[in-house]
Amino acid sequence: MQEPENTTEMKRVLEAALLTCSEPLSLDDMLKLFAGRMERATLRMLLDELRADWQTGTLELVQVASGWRFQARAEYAPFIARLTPDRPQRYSRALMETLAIIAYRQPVTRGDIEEVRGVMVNPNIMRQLLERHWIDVVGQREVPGRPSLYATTRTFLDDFNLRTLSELPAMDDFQHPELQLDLQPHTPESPSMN
Amino acid sequence: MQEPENTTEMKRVLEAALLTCSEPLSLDDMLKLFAGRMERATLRMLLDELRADWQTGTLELVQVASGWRFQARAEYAPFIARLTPDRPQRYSRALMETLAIIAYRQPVTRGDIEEVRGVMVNPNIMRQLLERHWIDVVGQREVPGRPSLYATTRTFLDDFNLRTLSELPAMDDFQHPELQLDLQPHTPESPSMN
Amino acid sequence: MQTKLAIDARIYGQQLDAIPQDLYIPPDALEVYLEAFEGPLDLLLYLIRKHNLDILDIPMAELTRQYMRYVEKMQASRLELAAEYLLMSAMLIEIKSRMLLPKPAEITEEDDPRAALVRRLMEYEAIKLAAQRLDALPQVGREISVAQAYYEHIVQVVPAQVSLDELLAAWQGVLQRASHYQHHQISREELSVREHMSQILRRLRQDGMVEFSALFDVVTEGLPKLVVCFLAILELAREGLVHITQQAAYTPIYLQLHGAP
Repeated sequence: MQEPENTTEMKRVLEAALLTCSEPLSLDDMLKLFAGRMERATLRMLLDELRADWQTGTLELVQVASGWRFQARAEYAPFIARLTPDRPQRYSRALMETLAIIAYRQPVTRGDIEEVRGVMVNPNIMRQLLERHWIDVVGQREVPGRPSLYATTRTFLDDFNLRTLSELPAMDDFQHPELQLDLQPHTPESPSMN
Repeated sequence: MQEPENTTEMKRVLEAALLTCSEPLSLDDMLKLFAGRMERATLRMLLDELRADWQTGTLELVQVASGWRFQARAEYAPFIARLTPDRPQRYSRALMETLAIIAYRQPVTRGDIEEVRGVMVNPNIMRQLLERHWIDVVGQREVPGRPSLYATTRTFLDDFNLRTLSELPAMDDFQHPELQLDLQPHTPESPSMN
Repeated sequence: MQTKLAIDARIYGQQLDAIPQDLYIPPDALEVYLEAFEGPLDLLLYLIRKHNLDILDIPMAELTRQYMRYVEKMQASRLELAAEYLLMSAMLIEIKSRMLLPKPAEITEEDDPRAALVRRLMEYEAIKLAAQRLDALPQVGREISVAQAYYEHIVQVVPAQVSLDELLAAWQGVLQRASHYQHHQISREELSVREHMSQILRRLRQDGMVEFSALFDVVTEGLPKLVVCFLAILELAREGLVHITQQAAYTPIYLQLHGAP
């Protein structure tokens, strides 16, 4: 190992160290790189130069409380975040039922949803559905209070792999298909179903 | 967040991700960066370009078993080592021999390792190798006791800067490949023997 | 090839570079020597290499004698380790005694009592060298420093994946609990109408007032769709969601959201 001879070489040692250390490096840390053959003033100058070198780079050299570090420019963070996705959350039954009512009965107001479900609509659920772009407001019903009318969106269709709402199975499509054992001529099902 | 529009921007996203991730990124990982809007061929081309861009840089883009990573050029290692004087020292001969047997003769059981080394396997060594994720259990040999079969991992290859096992240093398999024993009829050995 | 036996040990503050030639072991240093060897095979290899013996033609007597001297010394203090060395002693003595027996006229390689030992020694030596080469490779965390610049971790909310089945199950659950079941049975046709109702509402919200005929794309849409669209308009009107106006007979009909200016 040859000690760096000139400031160009020193700057390269500095850069390699800063790029490979997971923690910020203090000035004292960085002096250690050069085994004492480095002035603090020179070090500060080299850090300024290094920062300028990376001015248009994908990383930036920043000074934080405990020292200096390279970090990805903010614009790249969302892409990097895709590498370690958080575990997908699960939606509640209340949310799914609300979504189902909007899908099958649209356009509906919160009042409509509450009437069908028999419970108040949790505002968080509507917010989640709106943020997910599965529903949006398509108008207001002209009744006192002018409540918003909700409907499902194209994103909803895309995410559920549907081309149109009419591809949502109708109710009778899933009337216990595995229980169709009646060998008699089809009679109307239980009276309540008509 | 705007999806990158051209290959220059894509290469910058790639560079930022590779510079910030301490684990090697596989091609599949890197495709995730672009949310599916990237061809494998383009990605490979960009990686080649990126490697060329860093040709004279302080880091180099290398390919190891589980993907691609940036690492400091060897000439900077001694300087960086000064920052952490307590970095892992060399492993014991016993550990390295055990690792070598597993690497070159895999899959092997503890019994196989003991046969080669002529001594009991120290359970601490196996634990260390497993904790380091350099080896893992890949099955059981179908003999009484069903002993575990050990093999080396991708992490082992990554940590030793290798892409495949075939890049392991060549092994001198016996000085004389076809074991030519001296087949002369033996004369009684020298009297000094007794 | 001569293998170098690396010893990193200090005795009385003095660095030990190698095992002394005569193999005399100062009592206090016994443990150090024991640790320098990885076992009986390692010791045998050392003896063979030290005395420049041909591994393929081991003079068993010489080797066995040296080995036994060594094992006697270690027996005193390290019995549990000595067991493995004693086993090797027994093997060496067995080989030696078999070699003293009269030889059959034709001998093959397999008959040489030393063959198994030689194979093991060679395998061990090969592995020992491989281990040294492996250890000489640059390692991450030792010689290799991997780039790990910082980045602001953005907690990305990953939307839950929901299947159509789950949506249907939810809908079914709603209906089963609702008392007015029959009113909620939805046919495909009705869903098409409802979809068009939403589309028309969106259009009116965006454009304000729209001419009735402009809602029908007679060029690209088939008759069933036009009918569905018309049904949607009627349903919207019935539910009081749109306002339909016409200034005079045969003038254009306009739709707007109810209550729109």
